Amino acid sequence: MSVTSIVRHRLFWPCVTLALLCAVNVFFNHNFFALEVRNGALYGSVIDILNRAAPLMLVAMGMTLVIATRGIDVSVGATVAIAGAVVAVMIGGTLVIKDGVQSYVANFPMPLAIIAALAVALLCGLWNGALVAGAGMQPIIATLILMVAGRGVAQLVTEGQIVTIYYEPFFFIGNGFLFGIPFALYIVAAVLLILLYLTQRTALGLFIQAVGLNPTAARFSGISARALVLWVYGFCGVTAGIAGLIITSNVKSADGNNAGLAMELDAILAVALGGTSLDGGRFSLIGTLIGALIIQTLTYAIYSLGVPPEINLVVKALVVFTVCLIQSERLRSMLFTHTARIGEKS
Amino acid sequence: MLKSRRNLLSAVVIGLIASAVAMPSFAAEKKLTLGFAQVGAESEWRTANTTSIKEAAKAAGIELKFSDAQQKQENQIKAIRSFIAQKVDVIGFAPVVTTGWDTVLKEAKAAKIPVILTDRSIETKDDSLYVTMIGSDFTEEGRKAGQWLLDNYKAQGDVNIVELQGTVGSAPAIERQKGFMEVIKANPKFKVTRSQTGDFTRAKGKEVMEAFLKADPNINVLFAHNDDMAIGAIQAIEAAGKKPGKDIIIVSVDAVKGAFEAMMAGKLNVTVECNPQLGPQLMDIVKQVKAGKQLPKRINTKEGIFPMETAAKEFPNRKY
Amino acid sequence: MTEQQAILQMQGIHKRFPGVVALKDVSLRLFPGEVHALMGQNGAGKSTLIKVLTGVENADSGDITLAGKAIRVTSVLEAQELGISTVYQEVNLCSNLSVAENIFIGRFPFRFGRIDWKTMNAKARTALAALNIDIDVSLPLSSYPVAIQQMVAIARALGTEAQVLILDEPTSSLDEDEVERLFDALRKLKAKGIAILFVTHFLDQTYAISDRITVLRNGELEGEYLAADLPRIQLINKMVGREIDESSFARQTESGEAKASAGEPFLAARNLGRAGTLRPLDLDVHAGQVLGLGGLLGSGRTETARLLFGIDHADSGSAKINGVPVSLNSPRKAIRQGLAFCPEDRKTEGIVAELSIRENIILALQAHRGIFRFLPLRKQTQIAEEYVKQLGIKTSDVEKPIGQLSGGNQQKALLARWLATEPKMLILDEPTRGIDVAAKLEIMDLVKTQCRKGLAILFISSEMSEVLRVSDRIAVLRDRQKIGELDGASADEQSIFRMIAGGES
Amino acid sequence: MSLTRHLNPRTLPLIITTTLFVALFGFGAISYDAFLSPQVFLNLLIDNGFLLVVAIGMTFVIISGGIDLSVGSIVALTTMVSASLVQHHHWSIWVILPLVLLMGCAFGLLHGVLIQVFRLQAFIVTLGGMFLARGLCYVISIDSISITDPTYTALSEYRLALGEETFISLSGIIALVTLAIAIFIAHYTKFGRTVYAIGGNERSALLMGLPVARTKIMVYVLSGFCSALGGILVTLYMLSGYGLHALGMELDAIAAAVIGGTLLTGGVGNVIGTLIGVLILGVIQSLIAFDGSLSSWWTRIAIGLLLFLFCLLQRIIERSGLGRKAKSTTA
Repeated sequence: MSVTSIVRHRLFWPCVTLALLCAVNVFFNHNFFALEVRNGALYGSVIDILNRAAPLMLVAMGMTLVIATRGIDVSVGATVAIAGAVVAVMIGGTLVIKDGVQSYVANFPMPLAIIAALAVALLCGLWNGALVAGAGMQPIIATLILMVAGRGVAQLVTEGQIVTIYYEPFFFIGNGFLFGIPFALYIVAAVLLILLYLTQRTALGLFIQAVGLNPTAARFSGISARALVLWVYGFCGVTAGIAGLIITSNVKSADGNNAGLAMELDAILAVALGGTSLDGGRFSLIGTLIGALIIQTLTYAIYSLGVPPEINLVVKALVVFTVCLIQSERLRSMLFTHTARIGEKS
Repeated sequence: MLKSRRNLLSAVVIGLIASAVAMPSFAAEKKLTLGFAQVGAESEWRTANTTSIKEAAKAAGIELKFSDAQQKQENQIKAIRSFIAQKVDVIGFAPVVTTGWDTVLKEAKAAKIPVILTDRSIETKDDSLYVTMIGSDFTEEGRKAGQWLLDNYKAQGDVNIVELQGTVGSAPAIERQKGFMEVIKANPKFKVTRSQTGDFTRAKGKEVMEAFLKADPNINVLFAHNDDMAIGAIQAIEAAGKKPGKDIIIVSVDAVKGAFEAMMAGKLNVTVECNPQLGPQLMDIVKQVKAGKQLPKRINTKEGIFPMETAAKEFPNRKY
Repeated sequence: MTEQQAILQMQGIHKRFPGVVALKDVSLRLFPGEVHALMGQNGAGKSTLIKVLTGVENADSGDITLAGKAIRVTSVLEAQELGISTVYQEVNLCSNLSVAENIFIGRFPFRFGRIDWKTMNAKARTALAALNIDIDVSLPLSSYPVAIQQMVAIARALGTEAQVLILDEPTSSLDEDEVERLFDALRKLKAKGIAILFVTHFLDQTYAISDRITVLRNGELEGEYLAADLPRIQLINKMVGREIDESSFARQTESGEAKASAGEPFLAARNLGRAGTLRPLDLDVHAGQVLGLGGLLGSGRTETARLLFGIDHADSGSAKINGVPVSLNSPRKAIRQGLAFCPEDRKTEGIVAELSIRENIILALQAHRGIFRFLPLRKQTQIAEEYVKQLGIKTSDVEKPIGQLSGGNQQKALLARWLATEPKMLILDEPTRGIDVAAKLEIMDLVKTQCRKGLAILFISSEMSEVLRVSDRIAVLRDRQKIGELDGASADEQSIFRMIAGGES
Repeated sequence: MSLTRHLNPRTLPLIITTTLFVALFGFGAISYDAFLSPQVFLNLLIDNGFLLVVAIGMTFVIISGGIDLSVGSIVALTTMVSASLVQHHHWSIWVILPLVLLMGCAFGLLHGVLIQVFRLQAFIVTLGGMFLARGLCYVISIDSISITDPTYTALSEYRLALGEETFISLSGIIALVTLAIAIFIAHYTKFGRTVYAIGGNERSALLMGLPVARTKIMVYVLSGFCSALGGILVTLYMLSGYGLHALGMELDAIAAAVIGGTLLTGGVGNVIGTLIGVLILGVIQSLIAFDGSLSSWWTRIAIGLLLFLFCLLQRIIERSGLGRKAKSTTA
């Protein structure tokens, strides 16, 4: 591969951004890349970032597909909360103390609870899809409805409480390690592989792009655009549901009000940072993952650098602007022609 | 086909209106009406607070007009304005922030509706805008937490404290920090080395604590602005292979059930109570106000502090 | 003849795009009060030349002089201020604005510091009246068919104080009547001394209105001629760069044999109609035959196609395919029945511009197979390349975005998309719009070839000569209803127009 | 027989929306005592004046085919800067007002330039602006700042009596004046029509010789200005500056515009529709406040459901209405 073709690659600039952020982290914390094994699990900053980014990566992957169909889903945060609430309430909020011994009891079998939570998340997604594809509402307003009401539903399920889960096996999803690597990352990998398979080894990718770029032409070619859009939203709901499970498992409790708060913005940001246009069409799942990692690495840097909390957002804003400018082809071509001109003169 | 569609539509509209007409009006006999504008349902503490008020109103035979502001001041102002329009007897509200209430409260005053504050006070030059304020004192909670630490932390050398703040800009975050700092200043050995917001949530508390632990191996004390963040942080500390409550002393505020469970497991050292059970007291005051009694400007609720040792005994008494 | 001063002169224009030389040393001159036709095949450089002239693109080198003064046009606005206004092939207006606004935006009449809508609407009505159009100018442009929109665009261009008027294939969506109205208007402008540059693929129109012809080929100037001195066949040869026989324009009469095979129709529609769109009509399309739909714009041709393909739902009548009743209520169902449809508006309903040629070609086939019976990449490339070769699509690489192809090649790729599904019936709505003469011939030949292979074909075109050329039978429409059917072999333009003008229903 | 046939398809959605608003208000009037009073209606304006102003700016942005997520944060920053300057630095209100308006414009200019000149996505740029403005609030102060300045207080408490027990506040009046100006800009100026043209078809607008780049940047400046003006109204409304003011207002503003018939794809919509959109959001809140029996989560669900019912009805009526219209015009 020649240098120019690497530079031209759509993932080049997102990767550069991520590398820069890591460099910043290393500069302030020399142990940034240090990994050690503790309790049979890898331990270190990088693992933290990957682990913490897992829910965002999942949601952002679902969001990528939605955006590719020219849509947007601002309800993912609410779906995260609903899925978390359902699984928490079903698995169990009771701590039984018998003869001074604490024991944990699940109200419903865990697999059932997980399936139920994912089913509810799927329903949330399909609801959005039905409003967009069926009723023809504008995606942002259609999903805004669930964004507003969804958190209410989550709180209704938990009755406004933070439901704590006392059931050891469930904690594995968000806290467990398999072969030294957080289990959540296996989930991300599995979803990614499934998606890569679906978008590259089946016609799904082609159809999504066709629908996103030219819905009429897609319909006239015999693609059932409506069904496709419906299921893409449904899928986005499921990824948000899985993210909800991970978050819930990770903190061992479900918080209807706060779980997944503002996650929709981060997810959309991740998609955009990964090089996917918000106007639909061509998309990159890997890019989205890199985008999610950029966001999480930045957050981590803010925490560990001792940035005062009141300027968190300013730092984040400056990074967003910088990243966008780095990725702006227009700016690069302007700089390039400028330097070229200087070169000509000298 | 079109026609039938239009008919369907008009049927829906008529149905909506008809159901509205059919709804019974609750304006029967003259009951005392309290319009209460709640902050939201942002935490366990808050929901316990709401439940307490609702139950107390029912028990006291007061009709409650409840409004949820979803953590937005403008929503609370709107709600108060609608209470004025509805001509309720008393308005109560838990201010989202301390500032910016004068205008709407003057409207309430003009409409001769007394106002009671709960939970926190407001900044105003005109004290006559509200009758009284009942509730907790966040600064005091911070002081209590700090005092406990000074009294009970017996190690040698510098004490490195990390702080998990509440939502940036929120009153409990600002005031708990203020109170805590006030007290800690007394001993130069106690230093807050890192401070970051955990947005009052478990997830953020855990995430921030993880980063702290990686960046700084010498953390002696964690001060969390609420129990939820403390519980999240405990998980992070455990994951890092340290013992919460022993290697790192944990001080937090609120005293919710989860904190008691953590204390019983020996993972949390102390929690300062912030009592949400204001309902019965509020209803009493509403009745007194309506009866025209003079009341002090500030009525504090009784709040305790619960160290680890008392947890098991206290746990069964906790309602929230 | 050069005593007169040229109002506009372009000299030695070079323009390079990455990898392609679009214009090489091209010159052009325009005289006041003449209609000058710019001819050439697709890709000859006509569009680029016009873009350079109107400030959309900047030339790499070359000079432009207007009224004796050297000018440098860097933006459309500048061009307009200099008095060069343009009507583009695709309607480049804003369909969400009202008709009047589209004519006057950028130069609104103001009164008391605000836009004077009343005056504007009145002026717009006058401007359109000059083109013999009488419509409600306060409605959004999107309320009107493409033809009207094109006339609005022309009205807009005429309105500016233009010295030079450029018309880039303005007639491709107009019917004969409207073309005549346009020409009337052009003649008036000519008389006023305005120089008109007219780009078109229609030979008849070129000769009907032009005084002078400039021919481009492969980005180079082929020559400038007086229209009167250049016979048609020579013009074509100069454009194409090779000899084309006059006879290829003659109708291929294949009467008899095709019709003899006609027994049971492939598709039989009875009483098919939709309230407000199309009055119920009967239609039979036979395998191995081309059924042409004749009629003016707005006569219901596209509406018929949309009903058959299930895009709009019929509310009366029924359809049978091979004698079996079918309900065609979605494109998917229609495709499953072996139907295929190339829509009129290639850009917004046909191609997916950003996707590659390969992806565009296999799109319908893949949609037919469903998500999971995925064609492997190798198979896709094979299919695409096969059709690229078979249909003569000019491209170096099937992975190029289809939007980069010329109109004719896009149309062929669309045909390929449908042929790949091995359809039994092909509905072609204006397949020759906006493409050059040679490509038109190729498309029509392809239609005939496919027909011989046994496909049933429904052919729609605004150009009667094309309909006549390919059709075995012609159904004539007027005012959204079918008024009769003619035999393709015996019909001629006269007989069709007589039928349309006839008035009996 | 059918009224809609004679209507301009552009005004039809507006009429539908208005009718549905009246139905909602009627629903409240029947269900709750004291709902049907002029003051309840005026309260909609008093309590949502700032939202109206912000949503007007948003409407222009959306019509041009863009989006501006920063509006809520700019509102908060405006309150913060105003409060800080007047309380801590004792500046005169007459200096502060133009200053914060200028600041809003500067934010808009920044967004516009990044979007137009560097071809960045509006969503992301304004998301960055949202973080920046909100972050700057905390840099000024994390605590809220109460305003005790007599001029601010007087303006805040000014009430124009419109009858017995019926009044409107200054911010309500300013909002209505802004609305009038916005209608003028949208329909009677070249800038306004260019915004519509760009939203309809940016390429065409360019080919028609319209100043596309300038107008697009100006649209964001206008939105920044409206946000700052909205911020001033919020300052007057709450008499304080606070970093957490107007949290999520961008979504309310977008919702108001969209409910009012503005299409997010650009080119379609109008400012009066936005007024109705704001009133609908307001009346939904009023209905819930008057009901006063919903718990926190039911409040949210109820808002969602009302929004859903409203949008659904709107879509159904539009489809049947516009469907008929389309049939009669496609040739």
